[in-house]
Amino acid sequence: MEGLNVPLNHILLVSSLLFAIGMLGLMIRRNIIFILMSLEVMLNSAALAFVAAGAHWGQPDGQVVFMLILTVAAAEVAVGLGLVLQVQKRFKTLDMDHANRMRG
Amino acid sequence: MVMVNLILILLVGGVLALLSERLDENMPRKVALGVVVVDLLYFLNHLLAMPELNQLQAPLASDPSTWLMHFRADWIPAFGVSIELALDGISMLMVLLTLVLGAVAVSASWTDVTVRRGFFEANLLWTLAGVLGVFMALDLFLFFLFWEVMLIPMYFLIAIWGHENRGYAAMKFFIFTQASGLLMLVSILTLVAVNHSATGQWSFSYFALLNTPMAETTAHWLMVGFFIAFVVKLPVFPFHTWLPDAHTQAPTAGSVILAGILLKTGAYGLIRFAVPLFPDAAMDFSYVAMVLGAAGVVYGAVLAFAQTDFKRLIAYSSVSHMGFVLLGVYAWNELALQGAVMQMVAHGFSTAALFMIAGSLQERLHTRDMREMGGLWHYMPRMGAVAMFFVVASLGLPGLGNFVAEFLVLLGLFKVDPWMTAIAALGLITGAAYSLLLMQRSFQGEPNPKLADHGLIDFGGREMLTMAVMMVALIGLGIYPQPVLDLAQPVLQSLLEVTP
Amino acid sequence: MNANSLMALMPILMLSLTAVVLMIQASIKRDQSVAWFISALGFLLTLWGAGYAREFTQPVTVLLIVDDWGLFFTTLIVAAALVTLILSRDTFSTEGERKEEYYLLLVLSVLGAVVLIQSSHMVSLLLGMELMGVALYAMIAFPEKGQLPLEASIKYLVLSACASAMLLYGFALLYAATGDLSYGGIGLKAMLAYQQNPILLMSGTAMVLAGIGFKLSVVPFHMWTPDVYEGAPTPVTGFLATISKGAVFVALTRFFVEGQLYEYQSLMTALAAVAIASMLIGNWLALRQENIKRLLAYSSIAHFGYLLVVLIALSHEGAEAGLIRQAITFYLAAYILTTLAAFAVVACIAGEDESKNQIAAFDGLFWRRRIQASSLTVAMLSFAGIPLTAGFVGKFYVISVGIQSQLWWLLAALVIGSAIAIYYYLRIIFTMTKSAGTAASGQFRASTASQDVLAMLLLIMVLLLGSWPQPFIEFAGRL
Amino acid sequence: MLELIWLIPLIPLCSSLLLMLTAGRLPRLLIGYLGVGSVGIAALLTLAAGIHFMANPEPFELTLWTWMQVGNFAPGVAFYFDGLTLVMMSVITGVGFLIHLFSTEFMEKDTSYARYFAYLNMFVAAMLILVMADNLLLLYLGWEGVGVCSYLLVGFWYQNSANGQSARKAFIVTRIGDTAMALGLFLLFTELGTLDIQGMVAMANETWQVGDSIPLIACLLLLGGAVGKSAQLPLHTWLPDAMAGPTPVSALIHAATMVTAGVYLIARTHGLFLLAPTAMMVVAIIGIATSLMAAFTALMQSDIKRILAYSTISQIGYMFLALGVGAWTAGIFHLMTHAFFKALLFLGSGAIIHCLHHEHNIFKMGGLRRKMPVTFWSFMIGSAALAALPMTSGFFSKDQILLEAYQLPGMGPWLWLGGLLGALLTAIYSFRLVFVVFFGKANTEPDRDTGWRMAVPLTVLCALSLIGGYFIIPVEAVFPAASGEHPAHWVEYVSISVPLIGLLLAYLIFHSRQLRVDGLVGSRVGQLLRRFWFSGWGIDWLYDRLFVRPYYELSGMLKSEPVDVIYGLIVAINQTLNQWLSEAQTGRMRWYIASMVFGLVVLISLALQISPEVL
Repeated sequence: MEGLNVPLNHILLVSSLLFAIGMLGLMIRRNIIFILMSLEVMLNSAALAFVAAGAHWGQPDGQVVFMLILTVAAAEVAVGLGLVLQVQKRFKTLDMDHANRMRG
Repeated sequence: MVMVNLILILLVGGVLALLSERLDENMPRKVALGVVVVDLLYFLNHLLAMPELNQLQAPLASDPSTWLMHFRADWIPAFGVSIELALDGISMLMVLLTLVLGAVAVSASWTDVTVRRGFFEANLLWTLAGVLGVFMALDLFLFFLFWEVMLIPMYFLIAIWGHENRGYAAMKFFIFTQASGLLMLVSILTLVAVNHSATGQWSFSYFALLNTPMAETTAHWLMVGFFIAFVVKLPVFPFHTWLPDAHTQAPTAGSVILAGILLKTGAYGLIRFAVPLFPDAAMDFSYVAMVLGAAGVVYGAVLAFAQTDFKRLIAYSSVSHMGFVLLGVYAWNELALQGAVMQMVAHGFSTAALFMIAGSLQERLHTRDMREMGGLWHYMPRMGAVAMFFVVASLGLPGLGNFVAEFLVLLGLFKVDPWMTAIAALGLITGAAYSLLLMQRSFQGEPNPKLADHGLIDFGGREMLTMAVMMVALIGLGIYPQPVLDLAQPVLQSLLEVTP
Repeated sequence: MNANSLMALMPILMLSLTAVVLMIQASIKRDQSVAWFISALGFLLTLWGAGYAREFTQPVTVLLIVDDWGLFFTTLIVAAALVTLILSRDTFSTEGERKEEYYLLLVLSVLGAVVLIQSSHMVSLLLGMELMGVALYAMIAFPEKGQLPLEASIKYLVLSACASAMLLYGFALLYAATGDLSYGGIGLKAMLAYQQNPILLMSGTAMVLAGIGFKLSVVPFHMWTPDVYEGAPTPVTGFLATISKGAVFVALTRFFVEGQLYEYQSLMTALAAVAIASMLIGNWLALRQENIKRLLAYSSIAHFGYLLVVLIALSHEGAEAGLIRQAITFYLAAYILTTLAAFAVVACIAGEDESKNQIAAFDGLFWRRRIQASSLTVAMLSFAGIPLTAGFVGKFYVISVGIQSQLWWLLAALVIGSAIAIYYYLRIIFTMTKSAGTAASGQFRASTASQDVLAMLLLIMVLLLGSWPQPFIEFAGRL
Repeated sequence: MLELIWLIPLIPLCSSLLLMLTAGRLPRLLIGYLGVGSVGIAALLTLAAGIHFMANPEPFELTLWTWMQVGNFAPGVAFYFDGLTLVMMSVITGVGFLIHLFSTEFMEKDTSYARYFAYLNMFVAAMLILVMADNLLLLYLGWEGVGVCSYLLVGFWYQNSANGQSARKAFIVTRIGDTAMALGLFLLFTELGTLDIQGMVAMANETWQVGDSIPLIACLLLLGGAVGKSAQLPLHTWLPDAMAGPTPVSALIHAATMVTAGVYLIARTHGLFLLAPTAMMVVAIIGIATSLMAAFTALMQSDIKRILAYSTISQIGYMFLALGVGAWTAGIFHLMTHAFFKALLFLGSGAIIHCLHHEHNIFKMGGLRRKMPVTFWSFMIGSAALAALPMTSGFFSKDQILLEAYQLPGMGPWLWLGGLLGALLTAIYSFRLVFVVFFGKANTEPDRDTGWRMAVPLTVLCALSLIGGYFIIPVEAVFPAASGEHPAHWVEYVSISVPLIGLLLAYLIFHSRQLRVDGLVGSRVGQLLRRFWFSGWGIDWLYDRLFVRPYYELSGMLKSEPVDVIYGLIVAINQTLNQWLSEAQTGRMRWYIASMVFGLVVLISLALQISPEVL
């Protein structure tokens, strides 16, 4: 572990940047595929933070949670992509700004 | 148990009335009248059997057994909530008033309700049950419950059988009273919490909560919570604006109950709770309350004068008259309080009768606009004469109950604040102005030939009998109010001892 | 892990078993009514399991805690699931293929909720929440036609995933600060961590709260609520409003209490801001809403605002933890019951016809469908907090707790919010009582006997809980 | 015997109630018998009581029951019977009976015959209660009762809105005074602890010194009631309008009895007024001012009943003058004689109006002397008494007032001069009326002369007007004795001669037309004055601008309920917020995420407000 002795704060900084990028992506992208990708970025930023924190405390829990997050993300995206198919079929577009029939 | 039965009879009676519609369309009103009368007789029967009535003693806050009746059963012990009902002179008066006016209300709606009669009468009876509960409950939780729940059937009465703008009126009525009720709920719960921290006991009982020690600021805020709830119901300027709408839009029976009884729950609440629970705070506040009362007296009268709608005029007159009640309560001496109690009873009759007349006119003319009336005396002399009686009653003619009430209030108030009395006394003049205007625009003046086409039918036996009951009551109160005063006296005396 | 622990997990096991049986059944012969019966049986078994598990209350590993409180909510939620099941049967019988998968999703989602309720660790929280959520996405999008369910589902998915990311990141920060992931562990180490690096701890907690706040749809994480409520099939909306939110709130309470979050004044300020905003904005949004499902969505925002008051009350020294726990129990139970009653009627009357979700479509219901209308009326009164209904006792608790902890600002918002709320609840009642004299104006779907019985049952329970709460209060006090 | 005086108001009351309850279903004859008979019996009983009292002139008290008892406030329904009460009761029942009799003919064609008598009997009952009351509260009951009856009777012909207008004006204007009086009652009770008149006066004399301010305020408040009821400045404006009622009503209520209630009130509470000399001075000044104002106005009127109305106001002004200068007996004496001759005049005018198809304008009459002899002589005698020509009843009473006024130290002679001017004007306008109506050429033909039911009351009242001045009213025990001094003889001569001068002037101007006043009247100043006086010194106009219209405007302004604006604002705020927030629900996912991000930022930044005490 000696070679990889990066301070916790640095990794947290990176992961928070990733998180922010993901969030920004959610806010500015209209295509549902990109939105799902941004979600992946956010979830993975959290996973990164867990790994770093786990390393900081010298516990395996960080890695365990990392694995968990991967599966959760996969599940989310799986359902998400299923929905994307339907969206394409019923809305004839992947632009989420057009999916605003319900409002007010 | 008598008190519980009183409420139960009405509740069950409501269900019966609802069901009886299936037998016959006209059945519900008969059932309703029967139920109210039975309830009244049941109550009277028990009262007459009570030896205490001849020797009234002051009901002590510390000892429920000094009250005329007292009932207590556990309900939600976890909160210290019990079903605690008690009756003293004032509540007894109010219960009697409620039942008598309840019968009047049923009579008033004998013919003018044509749809869903069963549900109508049921709501009427349930409202009465709620009001009885308010007048008898001495557990604050229970009181609050009745206070809120009685509004629901009343809401239905207005919203379903009301006139053209009923939705708005019903909503306004409900929101005003509920919103103010929430403040009272917060006050009640805070009071209970304060009492808990002082005694370590959870209790909502009136007897336990009296004399709760608390900081001056706390008492002030709590008192205001109660005060607002009660004055909204009373109603007092500037919280009165729901009243003209609700009274105008309600069906006749609804107006009768609203004006005759429901408003009195506010006054009752002030006398029973708002002042005795926070005597010092209430006394500090009395000047503000009296200013509001006097303002209400004058403001209500001025607005009544401006109205062209028959019922709206009466509604504003209620605002004016209830101002006297507020003055009476916060002048807080025996004379003024007796006046306030008397006003509650007398106004109940006079306004109920006027609303019934208004309802009869609406039924016959299909309008409440006085500009389309005029000269009705010519077509309906009996109704005219009756209207004249209640109009002069409402303007405070000596010899009728309302005069005794207003005179006592003002007399008591004079000791406290002569200038306020002078302002409130303006209500006597302005009261005459709008009352007589009402008479002038509807029953006097040139007979409107268009009206002849309506085939106007004068008051018949049922209506005259109903009216006669109220006339006799008002005259009785006017020339020999002593029975009422005697009933209230011990109660007021023990209340007066609460304050410094 | 021993036999006792397995007994304690009985509800979870029963649900899992049901799910497995459903899958097997689907692979053998697709049949909707069989699936329905299996699910119903499964839920009943779970109910039994929840009772059975009461003998074995204990923490099961670090992940789950089985206690009376959790078991009570398990029972409540499974019962609610049963109601959803009954409502779903009528709704989905018109759907095309593969409708039995819906029941599988339902069972899985309930399983997620139960795990959530019993979670005592970040991992079980995440698992429960995701299991519940992912199944819900599919349930929302279940109808094969129409754009609304799909739109609702995709919105819910994306936003919910975003919230999950916030939650996860928050836990990552907490983990970084404390080195622990169980609630209790975080609670024990947080104070020390706070003194070393408050920024890490506080921003972590705030992010967790934001993630949970999304699921509870409190302001400003509320925006998805009306759209999802409207778009989802009505039984699913009911599920979302009761089971999902209820379970998340229970989890929040556990995290809040075990993690001792009430010790941090700044967090309480943040939470109070959220509560006040929810109480006011939720009610304002509902004020003139024409769609009853959206209206119920907005009203739920306000209700979770009220519930937050109870949590915040913990921060005060004079607060009685027992009373607060009772208050949460009661309020949640009352809320779930009332919401079920409301959605039962909406599902029955409006069905999946979008236009019938308008309040105006309820015109004259009072005279045509007495039982359904009465049930909806009582539900509205209960939401509005009128005495004799469960909602009143709930509000009574909230106000009492607020007073004890002297949360005057929150109480003021509560009073104002409730006053506003009266208007829109009453408007529904008023609409139903219109057209008293005229013949049938709106065509209402015929209600089946089971729907009537259900409506009646819920009506009676709401009234009973409001008028004779003593047994339940005693029961809740022992939890 | 005196134990039965409660029957006296009760009998008319019962008759009234009976008439009301039967609602006109009785035969007309029976209605007449009931209406007239009940008052007749009351009159007989009064007579009997009077005889009894004369034999043993001791005040008599009778308590029927305690009206209400609240603490030490325990007014009874109780009567007090002394000389003053007797005089008032005699006038009420006696003159009342005659007027009732007269009414049976006057109203015989009216469809609401029963209603008329019901009201009229009710009035008599209320008026009797007023004068018999032992305490101020019961007096107030009678006081308001007569007010309502007056309202009902003025507006008797309700189908004409103008009548209703007049009736309301009458009630409301007097109500203003009544309210002041009620305040006076409050003050007296609060200070003295009783409203029992005798006890109160006694207590007042123990408690207060002459000239104290509280009795002054109390007296002024009571005076407020008195000026309202008795139509004195500044609350006199209702009386001329009240002439809208049937003429016998004007005779009974607005001439003989009710309007003198104010005089009675002050006389009854004179013990109090004696403690407040300033108040008495105010009474005197109001009296003389009203008297002159009304006299000038009467001079210009052309409506026969309005002339009489203003004359009534003027005469009551004399009574107030008498009270103000402490000539209590003279005041009451004038009250009685005035009741006789003014009732006579009103009934006479009623007869004219009845026979001339409801014609009120005197200039459309004329030459009625021959066609209506009974009426003519009634008017002659009545006018003579009104003008206080020597040997008539009016002469004795008015002369006494003037003389006592003269003797008042200080202002006395000035008051006396004013009174003289009034007397001069009285003579001019009353004989102007006689000359215009009964002499000259006939403008309208009466279709009949009066029947016996009209003639008998007129005749009896003629006799009373003539000989009434020789009556001695038994009030010496009630009031403090007069000084008994007599002023210089010239004062008396002047007092006697002034009415005669007035008569002469009236003759010259209105009959023989030897004195031409056209030029004077035609001049600009003359025209102005004429209009000014005709309109009653513009007081109605002034009140209309000062009170009535502003009140209408105020109520019109408030009609839309300004308080609701506040609630409307609250509603509007909520609606606006609802609208803004609803618009924020755009349905766009990206926007929703932005909101969540915003929430996250807010939460974090709030959470980072780290409190130092934890660290």
